[in-house]
Amino acid sequence: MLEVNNLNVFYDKIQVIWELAMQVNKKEAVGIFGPNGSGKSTLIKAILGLVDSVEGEVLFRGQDLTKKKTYNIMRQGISLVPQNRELFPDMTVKENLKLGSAFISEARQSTDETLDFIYHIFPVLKKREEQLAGTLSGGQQRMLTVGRGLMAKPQLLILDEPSVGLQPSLVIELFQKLKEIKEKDVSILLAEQNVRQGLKIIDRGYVLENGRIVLEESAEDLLENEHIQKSYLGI
Amino acid sequence: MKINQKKTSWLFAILFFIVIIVGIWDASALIYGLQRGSLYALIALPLAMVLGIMDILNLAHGELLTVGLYASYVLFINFSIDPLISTLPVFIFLVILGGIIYFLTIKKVLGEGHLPQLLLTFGISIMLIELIKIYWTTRPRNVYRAYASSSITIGNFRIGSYEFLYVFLAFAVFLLLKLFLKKTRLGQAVYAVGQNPRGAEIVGINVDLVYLFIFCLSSGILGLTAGVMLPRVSIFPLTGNPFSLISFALVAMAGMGSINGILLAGITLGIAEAVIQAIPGYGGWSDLVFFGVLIAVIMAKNIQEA
Amino acid sequence: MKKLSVVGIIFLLVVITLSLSFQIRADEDPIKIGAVNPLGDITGRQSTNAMELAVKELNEAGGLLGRPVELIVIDSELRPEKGASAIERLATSDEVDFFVGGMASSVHLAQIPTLKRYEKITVWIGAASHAIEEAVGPDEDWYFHLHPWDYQQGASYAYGWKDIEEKHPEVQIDSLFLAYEEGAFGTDSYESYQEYFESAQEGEGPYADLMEDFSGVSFVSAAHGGGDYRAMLRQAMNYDPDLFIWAGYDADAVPMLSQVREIGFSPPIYAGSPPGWPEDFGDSPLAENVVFFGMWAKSLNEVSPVAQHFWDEYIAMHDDEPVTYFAPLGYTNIHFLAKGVENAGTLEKEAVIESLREIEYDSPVGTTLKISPSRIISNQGFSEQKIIQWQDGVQEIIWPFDVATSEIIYPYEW
Amino acid sequence: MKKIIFYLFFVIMAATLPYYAGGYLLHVSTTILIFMSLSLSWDMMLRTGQLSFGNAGFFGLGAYASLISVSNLDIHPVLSLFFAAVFAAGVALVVGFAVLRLRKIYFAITTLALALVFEVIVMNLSDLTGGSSGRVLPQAIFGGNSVLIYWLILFITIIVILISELLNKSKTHYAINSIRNDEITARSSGINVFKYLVFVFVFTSAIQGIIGGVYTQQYAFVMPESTFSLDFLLLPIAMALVGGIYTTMGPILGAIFLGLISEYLKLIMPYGHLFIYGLIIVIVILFLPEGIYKVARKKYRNRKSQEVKLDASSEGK
Repeated sequence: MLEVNNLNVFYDKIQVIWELAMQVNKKEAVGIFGPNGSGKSTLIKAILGLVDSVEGEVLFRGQDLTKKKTYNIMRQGISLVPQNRELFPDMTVKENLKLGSAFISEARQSTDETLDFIYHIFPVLKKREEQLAGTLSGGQQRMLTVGRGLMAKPQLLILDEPSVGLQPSLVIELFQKLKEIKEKDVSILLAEQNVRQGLKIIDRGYVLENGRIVLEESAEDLLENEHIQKSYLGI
Repeated sequence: MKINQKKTSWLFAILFFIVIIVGIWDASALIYGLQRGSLYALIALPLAMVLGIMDILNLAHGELLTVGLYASYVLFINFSIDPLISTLPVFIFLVILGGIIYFLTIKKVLGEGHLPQLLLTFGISIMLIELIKIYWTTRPRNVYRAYASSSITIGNFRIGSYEFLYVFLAFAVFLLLKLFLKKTRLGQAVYAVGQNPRGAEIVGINVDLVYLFIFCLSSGILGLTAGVMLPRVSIFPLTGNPFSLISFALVAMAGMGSINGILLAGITLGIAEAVIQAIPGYGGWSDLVFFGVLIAVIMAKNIQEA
Repeated sequence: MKKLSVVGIIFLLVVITLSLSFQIRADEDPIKIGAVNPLGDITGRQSTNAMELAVKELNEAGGLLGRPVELIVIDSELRPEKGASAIERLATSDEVDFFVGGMASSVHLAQIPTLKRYEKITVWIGAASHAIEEAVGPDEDWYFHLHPWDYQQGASYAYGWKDIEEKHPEVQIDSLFLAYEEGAFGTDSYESYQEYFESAQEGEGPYADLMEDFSGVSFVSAAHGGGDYRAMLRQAMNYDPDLFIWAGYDADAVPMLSQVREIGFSPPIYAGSPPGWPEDFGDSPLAENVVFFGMWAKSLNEVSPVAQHFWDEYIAMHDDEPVTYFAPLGYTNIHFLAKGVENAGTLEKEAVIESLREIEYDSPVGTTLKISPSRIISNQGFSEQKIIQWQDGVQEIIWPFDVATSEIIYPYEW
Repeated sequence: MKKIIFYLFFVIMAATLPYYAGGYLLHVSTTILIFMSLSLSWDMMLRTGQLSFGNAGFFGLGAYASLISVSNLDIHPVLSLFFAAVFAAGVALVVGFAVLRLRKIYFAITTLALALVFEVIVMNLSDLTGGSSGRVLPQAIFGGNSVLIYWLILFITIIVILISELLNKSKTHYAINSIRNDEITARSSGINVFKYLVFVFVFTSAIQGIIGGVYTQQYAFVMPESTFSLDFLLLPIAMALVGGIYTTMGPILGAIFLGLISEYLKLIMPYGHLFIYGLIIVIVILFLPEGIYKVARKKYRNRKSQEVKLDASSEGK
């Protein structure tokens, strides 16, 4: 469904991603692991058209995304759960959620159903429906971000470090929810530092280091991989 | 952009207090203040939108109003179109002009911080003023309409009625704008962009388009206002210039991006000004009161722990 | 280090080219008159046009002392330091023989120190503030000022009203209300009226017997972002004066009249003293019977051949009607100066000053220009204003009677 | 060492200007220096991250303080400049304690409103200030001698330039930069933010006061409408931005560039030259958004590094 070929990304003439190729198949959950600064966020930004100097090919359902503007990419069936939340602090939880589908024509018709579904997964959001988003706790804001991403009824949900800044118990809760979501046949692209949790929900994973993919294996194989065990799982 | 601003409530309290006192002392000052203040608010609103949503500091704001006034004047002189009717074509004209200015200049300084915007729009304002001077000279022009000096008499009390149009238009524009922001999808997009442009892009909003729309709409509102003002004012190249300052004052007083606050701040300052002007011998201090109130409100609202 | 030297060389080049380019080629032939006017403003623009007309006439008549006359005009931009720069330039680069110009008092004040340094013969048509006179001082015989000072204007109206009262017994002026804009222009007027009032109470000065009661209220001029006069007008209406005067700008004229009707104020005489009138003011019904103080009106053409000549020639040359009295004043400025040089027969300073003091120049503003001392300076030109009334869309002179084109319509009604 | 010689060369060039430039260029230079100092003083405040619109106000206060001290107290005009500085600084200190707690646009608008309040007060204290018709001095400073006036203003400007350099080089500059970049971090790393802000606000206001005093002494008059003119606010800002902010060279180059261009334009087109002036400002912002100085510096450095590369490659052969 998503296919990245030959991707090179530059920041001010400095290359940060080199000859990268990867793909996400339908109904598949793919993880991208790597240390801080390895290029995970940049890769996601490149896919979504949030950086300017991109060379190569990003195909989503056969369409090249590199020439498209971000908002337009979002309307193709991709949703992003950004690392720093990017909520609308002076709007209520419900307004935030509704904005998730308001500008995606396929999702707009079924706003109410999707909303019910999200309230079902995250009951806390239902409880705080009328509260301003800016007043939620960090964990609740993260749930809201995921919820907003789902409102678009995406075929591909991209999550950028969803565990950052959450306390461990909330991280576990969040990944359980993601598992539920995955069962709804949504493809997932997950960039994570928390490999242990990430491996629980993905089918296949890439390891990104210094802007290059150094490893591609299925989740089970990754768990067995020596390099992964040493560098990421601390075994 | 905040619609649900709660902090304005004490501004309400001040206003209410002033209204009671002044109403007892001199009712006409109250009405003049209301009329004048509504006009201030009407002119400040577009500035607040551009600043609150696009984070653009537009020093050429007053000059766009001036252009609107001249456009309306030209329609009256050449085609005998009544200024009140010309509000519509002038609205459209200014929407287009706003779009042109946006594409040629503003678009390039989005997100560059206030300083380059300040200087850029200062340059634009010089250019507009000089263009008008070259074509129409500095000589003032007026459009005479008998209805502009109409009045109503209630008992012994005679009060000008034309400027109630300012009050009406101010409230109408404010209400429509709020409805638009709350009820329409584009309005929600505007609202979202005002709070978080990045987040807006992520939910599939075309942020560039929203910016263009806001800049055009703001210019358009100035055009609308221009048509209503024209029968009451003189126009000359610097007509609109002082309104930039007044608008900035109101925006700062209301708190960035607060729509309710603008209307309240405008009316509060309008009444404060009218009251001083009505005290024999102290009219010269009305500016002091205007800026005094402004400074006091800003200080009270924004004092930081330092 | 290299970077700095590059900057240095560029700077040096700029300085050298500029100092060269700012030095005008030594062409001593013409008599040069240097003018500083605000070219962006209608007053400055039209007075410059009129000056050009006068210079053209001089040259067509064979020039001055057998030499052609050249007018060099520099924009003051209505900024004091720019006005002073312009004088410096005219003095050093253009090496003009005379300075002329006009308008804003603030700009002219800034020019005085420079003018004093060069002490060239200077004939000025604008800047009515008495502060100018104080800045110039009593000893500068090269300084000629043609526009009446602010205090002279006020006195002049008093004589006018007294004459009118005498001629038209129905006109009775006892109380006077002044509405003045809060800037320098209006406040100065108020202060001088206040002084007249104080002396009138002691039975002295021009306003004795005319001003038994006086009041004044300020307003913010539309030129400065104001334009709501109703609070002021209501105070005027309560005061109920025989003569209502507003001292503001042309931008105030129509909005104020419109608000006068709105609140229902109708003084027997509604007078103003703006420096000009808005475009097409005469066509507006609001203009009817409004009185104003000024130096010149188109109707002077009926009584003064010079005025008619100026009018025709101005239109012929510039394809535009003169609308501000600074146009005929600019014309007067050049011709007055030229006549002085011609009579002196030389450019020698003392001789020209002497001859300028002797001239009686029949000017297009309808009055004969003759130099006389004012409070401080010795070379003051006009001291009299005219009382003019809008009648059927035309500015008719109603006083002084020798150039009057019509009788006063009294009382003002709408 | 080379650098000092170079600067010395400039100072000598500037100081000897009266000997090789005519009266006109001298006057234009004097005006440029006045605006240069204002521009630098505004930029110094900006370096703390605070956008001040109070320039014209303190300029005006200094102008009035200087004129009143000369005509009422009969002190020497040059001495009156100190009076102007102290007065402006004193007012800045008092109002600074209140307004410096504001940030961003609130600070900007409030300082602007203060400047207008000063003007209204001055207009209404007519016994002392001459009200709206202003006051005049019997003669300009140094009897109107333009060369001495130029040297005085040059001297002041050089001091202002030195202060600006000092501010960019001394330890204070780290504190000020950190306040601008991230106030919260600055505060948590133990910097007394408020103290620094008051300090910079007061001395930049003092500079504006002195310049106001010099201007008044040069032209021998004050008048609220022109003394408090917003030109003394907007033009210095334009100069700093066109030249490049946060530097000393920026405002210097900006003042020279805009000052000369506006005179030059006026000479080649008497009508409508201000339109071109506005256009130039717009073009500079759109195409050289960092200002002339920074762009020039970058270009120069690029060229230099290319030269180095060329050298290296030729060596390789």
